[in-house]
Amino acid sequence: MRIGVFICHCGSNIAGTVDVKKVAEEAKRFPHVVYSTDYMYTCSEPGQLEIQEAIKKEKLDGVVVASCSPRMHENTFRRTVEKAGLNRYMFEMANIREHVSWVGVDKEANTKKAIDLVRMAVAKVTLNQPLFPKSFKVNKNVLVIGGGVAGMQAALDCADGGLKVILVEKNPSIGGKMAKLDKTFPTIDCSICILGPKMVDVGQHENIKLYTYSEIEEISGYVGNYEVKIRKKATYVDWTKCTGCGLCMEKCPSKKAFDPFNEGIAPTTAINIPFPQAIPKKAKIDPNYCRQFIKGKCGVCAKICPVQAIDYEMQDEIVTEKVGAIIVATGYSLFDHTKIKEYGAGKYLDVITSIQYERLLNASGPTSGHILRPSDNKEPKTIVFVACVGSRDKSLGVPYCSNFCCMYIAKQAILTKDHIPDSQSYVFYMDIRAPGKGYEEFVRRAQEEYGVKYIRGRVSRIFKRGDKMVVRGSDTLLGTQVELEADLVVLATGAIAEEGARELAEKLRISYDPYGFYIESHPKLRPVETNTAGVFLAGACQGPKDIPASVGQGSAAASKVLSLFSKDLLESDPQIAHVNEMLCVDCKKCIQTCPYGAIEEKKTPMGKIVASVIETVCQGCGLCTATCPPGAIQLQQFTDNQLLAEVKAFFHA
Amino acid sequence: MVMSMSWFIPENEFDIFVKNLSKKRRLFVPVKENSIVRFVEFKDGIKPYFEKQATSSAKNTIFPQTETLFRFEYKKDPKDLKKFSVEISETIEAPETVVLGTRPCDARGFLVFDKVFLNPKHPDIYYQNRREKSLFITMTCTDPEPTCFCKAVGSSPADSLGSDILITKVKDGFFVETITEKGEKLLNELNLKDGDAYSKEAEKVKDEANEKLESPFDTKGLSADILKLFNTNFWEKELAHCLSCGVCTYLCPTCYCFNITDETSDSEGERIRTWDACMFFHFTLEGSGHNPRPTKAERFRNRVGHKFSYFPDRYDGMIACCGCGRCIKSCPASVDIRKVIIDLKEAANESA
Amino acid sequence: MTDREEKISELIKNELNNVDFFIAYGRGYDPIHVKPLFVYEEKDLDDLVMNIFCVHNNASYLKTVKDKKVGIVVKGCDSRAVVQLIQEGLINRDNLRIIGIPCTGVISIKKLKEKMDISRVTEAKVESDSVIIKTSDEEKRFEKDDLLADKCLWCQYPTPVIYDHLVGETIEPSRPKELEYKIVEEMEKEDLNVRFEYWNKELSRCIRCYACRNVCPMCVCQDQCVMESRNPHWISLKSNITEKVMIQLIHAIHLAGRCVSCGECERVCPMDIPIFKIKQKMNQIVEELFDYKAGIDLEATPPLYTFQVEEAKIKEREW
Amino acid sequence: MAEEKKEAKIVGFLCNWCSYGGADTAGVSRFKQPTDLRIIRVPCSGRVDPLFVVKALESGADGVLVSGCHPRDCHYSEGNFYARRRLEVLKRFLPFMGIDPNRFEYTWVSASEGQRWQQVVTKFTEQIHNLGPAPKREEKSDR
Repeated sequence: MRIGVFICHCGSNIAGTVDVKKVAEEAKRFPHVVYSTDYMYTCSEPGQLEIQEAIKKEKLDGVVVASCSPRMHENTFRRTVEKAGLNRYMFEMANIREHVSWVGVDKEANTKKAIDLVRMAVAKVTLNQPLFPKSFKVNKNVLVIGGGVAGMQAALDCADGGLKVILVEKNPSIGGKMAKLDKTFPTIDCSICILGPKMVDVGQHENIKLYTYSEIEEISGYVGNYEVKIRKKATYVDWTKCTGCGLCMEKCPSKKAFDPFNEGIAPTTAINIPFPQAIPKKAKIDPNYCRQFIKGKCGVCAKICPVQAIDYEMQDEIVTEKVGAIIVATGYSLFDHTKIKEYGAGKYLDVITSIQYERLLNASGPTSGHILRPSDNKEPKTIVFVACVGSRDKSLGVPYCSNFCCMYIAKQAILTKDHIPDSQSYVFYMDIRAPGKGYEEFVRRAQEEYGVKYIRGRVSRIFKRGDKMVVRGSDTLLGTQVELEADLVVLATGAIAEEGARELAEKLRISYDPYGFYIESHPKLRPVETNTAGVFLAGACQGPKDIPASVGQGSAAASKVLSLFSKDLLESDPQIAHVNEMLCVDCKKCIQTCPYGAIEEKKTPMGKIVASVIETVCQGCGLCTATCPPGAIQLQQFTDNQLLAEVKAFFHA
Repeated sequence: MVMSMSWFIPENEFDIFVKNLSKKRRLFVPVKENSIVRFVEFKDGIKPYFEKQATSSAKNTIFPQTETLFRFEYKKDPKDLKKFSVEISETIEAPETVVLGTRPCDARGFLVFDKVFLNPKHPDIYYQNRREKSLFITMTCTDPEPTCFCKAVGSSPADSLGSDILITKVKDGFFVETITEKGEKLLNELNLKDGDAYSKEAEKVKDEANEKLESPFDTKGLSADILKLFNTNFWEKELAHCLSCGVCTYLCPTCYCFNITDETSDSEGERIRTWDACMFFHFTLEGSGHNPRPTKAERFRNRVGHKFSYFPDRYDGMIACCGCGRCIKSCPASVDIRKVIIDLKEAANESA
Repeated sequence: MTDREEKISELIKNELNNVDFFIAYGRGYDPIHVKPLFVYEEKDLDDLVMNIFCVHNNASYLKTVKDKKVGIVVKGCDSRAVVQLIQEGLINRDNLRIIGIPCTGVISIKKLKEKMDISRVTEAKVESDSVIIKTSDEEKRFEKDDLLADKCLWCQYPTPVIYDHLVGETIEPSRPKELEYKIVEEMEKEDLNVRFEYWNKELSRCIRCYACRNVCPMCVCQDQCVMESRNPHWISLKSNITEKVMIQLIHAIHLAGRCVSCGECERVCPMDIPIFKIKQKMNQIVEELFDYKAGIDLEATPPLYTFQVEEAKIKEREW
Repeated sequence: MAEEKKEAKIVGFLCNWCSYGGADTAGVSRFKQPTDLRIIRVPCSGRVDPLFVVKALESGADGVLVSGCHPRDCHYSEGNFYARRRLEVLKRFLPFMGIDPNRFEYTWVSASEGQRWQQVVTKFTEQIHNLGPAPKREEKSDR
């Protein structure tokens, strides 16, 4: 072979602690190396040109660049060599920056290490094979999981772009958290008024197929060709008949059902339509409260329904859909404040969460928009907001900031003053985080125009005294203890991962962080991609975010899908397992262990049964290669021989 | 060949004899390790074991299981990295060697090797060098085992062919006779007692040993019989229990097949020669992936055919088997080559 | 022929129509050497024997005759290999006819060889707990237990775990299970460097004949084994100590969780290298970590081809 | 290090997604480490056939380190679960052959755990230095 070696100075990043000239000089002695040089910034345009020129001039058929991490620039250089006519896989990198110059102190030892790493990379590239991606047809349907604002935005953008969208929402209606909000910050827009039309658009869009009250059962396949099994949970109401007239709700005798939409601050009926703007506007029965289910008799709704939509025998149904890409927009959940003993562990009626407060503020909420405290339905005059309940608290396992609480507290304090002009709001906070457009001004307004009193400090205890709630905390600015008597306490509970997020991640084969939020491909540069091709993220499932950020990510994910689907054929990564049929003994171990079910048995023309890799399903993990006893199945680019060559090259020195 | 001269070593002086042998040369002796006996280089503290035939043959003494044929190194022209030369250094290792305690069958095995490796047209210099510097001191088999069949292949328990010195155990010690000039030269160095007085007794011992053994089969017409059965299913059925391992070939004193491979590391490497066995799939595996001997039936057919047909047909009727019976005794599946030959002749007869 | 041999013979005769051939035991070149007997037709049964010298694991042949209908005579220990092969999908149960032989132990020829010259045995017989070996010039009597293969001394499966016909009565296990890893534990009393040198010494005798591998019922790669392969090129063909060690490590690692402790690898070693110890150590580890023994349960999965999200016995390495 | 110490031969097999990234993170954060280790990048710890560890040790490695994603965080969802079993078995097996089990470690380092990677490298390197060079197998002269 004719291998070229390029040692990068990375300015002084590498050259400062590695003798790059010496490395380049040593590399000249390695077998197959016909060209070796060093360069100030190999990744720069002139640097890349130098590689390309050398490929042409020296007729190189393999290239090694010793510079930064391949996780940083492998793709950059692969494109570089490809442009010069070399197969992009005839390239290897030696990481002499992150793994050498930045971590080693002794220049001599660093240089020795760099030489070894280059020798190993040269030994490996000698065994590289040109690989060629295969192309396959793409199913241009997209699955959006989650019908909150992020998922809706993604669905609409995809649908408007001409894609067929399957939107799956686990609740009976789309809308998500935003549908529950009264107003949005910092413009004090009516939340449902701006969301409602979007919901209608989703419900009516000819390209969107809606599965609400449904969950993902199983996902198989790969980018361009996923098969999704969806569990349609039994609603006990035939939605093809239900008109959403609401008659059943009026007559339902079981009126103490838990109302998730109103966060439990008021009950609803066992058969119900979750809220007036629900899409689809269909009724469903909660069998936990329905007398027909509990006592075996009632049947009022069935009798009264004008279209005979009630079906007490209904069962869950599994439907299968085929899609080419998946947008995950499963949102978030809220921290359960009842875990905090100091705040009453949920036993005080007048200590509520901020989302419950949203429902109290809302005109279509249970109090018709009058702020009445739950214990005695009186209008509270002193309201205390406690920030960071289940945020930025290591002891509770939530060390991160929930992003949007500071803002909604300001909003709720402002709205409180609007609703009850003679009220006084207090906010206990740690820091004010208001980095968005118009946000800081908004918080200022709350303080300056609406007289909200901000106290910097944590609340140590909340307890009842008479009909008041006593909030005891510290004021760290004044350095004193504070005790306030409040009529109502609103806890700004933080955002946590949605329940079931981890299980869904397993089905999607995407990764999640220790808190259950999904991990994007790159925190800066690939924020909506995941490491599973064809799966994208939108909204708070990736981490707490506010509405504009969620909407932005929904659109971003949609644009990723649209660009993915702009081609009719997709290319598969050729760095996958390959079976040497002569060596395969049909022991089935690879089939058994492959995490993707990417290996099947096939019969060769000679009649031999051998393993065979489904190229588009294989993700290139190499588990099969480590499993295969005769070494018949080899992961391309990471074959046994290549890794052995690296080992050998190191020990030769 | 020289006129036979004879010496005598009293029983209690044999240890000194062994030690003296090792003084100027590399000496191999059979040594018992666990339940097996094999030839290893003699060092102080090693106790030779002569009582029974060694488990493995002595072929490793001049035909090591692995030998480096040469080393090579790619040298680049520092001015033009595309120009390089290959530097080769020969590695013939041939120290003066004595092998003590071979049996007539072991010594005779080397005659088969000689045919191949000392072919005058293109001798194998590695083998040739070692062979010339080696000397075999064989012991008469006074107690041949039931698995021995050297007589059937034209030898006998006291056969001196292939040996340089023959030692025969007599009542009070060892009767030593030179077979070759090399042997005589060595013995002259060692100051041994004259052995004439024991020659009669030794002859008697040899005769008795010869009589102890029968010949289980006749090799007449065997070569033709093998060819006759070449394309029949005789082999598959007869050798169904063969495990296709290399025990028989690697213990065999006459199996000389080898493989040559290169092992490189960085710019350096060596070309090595290693034992190979016709019982292995890889033995005749072709580069294309095709294998003319895909199953053990064809491979075993080759083993028998080579020993009793192709080799004798090519080399003046010399059978490439010395009848030592090691392949029978150590076979994990109790394959018995005598029975194979008897069955083969019967099958050939039937098919006639 | 003994009664038992008659019975086996009869069963095979009846089954011959259902299979391509039967693998039983036959007379070898002397009374203590038995050979695996391939029965194609009735007359092949003339050589049939079933005695204490039937050491071979006939299941060793199954991997090479995957596409055939085969009958097989197995002892308890051998039957575990059959189970393991079926469990891994390497052979098809439907293609198999199994005659199970309850067994109280087989003789280790190596142990016998340590006690006497076995080159000219003329007769061998068992009388209750004794084994009598006659040669042309002597007759020796041994305690049977002194001659039994190691695996027999801790045998927990005297009766085959899978069979179509059982010849003889079921035998309850009576040997102490505690002995199972005795050979391993004895080794572990030594220091690391003593063990290191021990294996250097023992394995230096290896002649790379691959008998241990070829006889291993679970070594299904056979001709394609990485021990000989150049692609992938794990080891060279050299007969140096590192390659010899690698060979045994390859065998042990590929067998982890699959080895059925038949001990054939050590039995067939022409250089008498105690390699069964290596396998038993691996088996001990697998049993400790995964509560698993190969070749017992048709429905199980070898532990190294599966996993538990939370491993009960593997501590997360947290440093 | 004040005193001049001979480097040990240590090879590490790191999964691309977590540990290799963790080592990158350590680099980006300039977490100083001993220089003995040479890293071989593999896609997943599940790719690491225990034979690589054995081969490295037999080739003259004084220490071998395998590092992958934390269990349950595997990029390929299951690879490290298999690796965990195989490598644990190997670790328990090596001493039987006379190989010091402390010459081989396997661990889990995520892409964000730069500091942890620094600790792992430092501790393992120290451990290997304390063990000294690995014993060499002596060729017996009786081929």
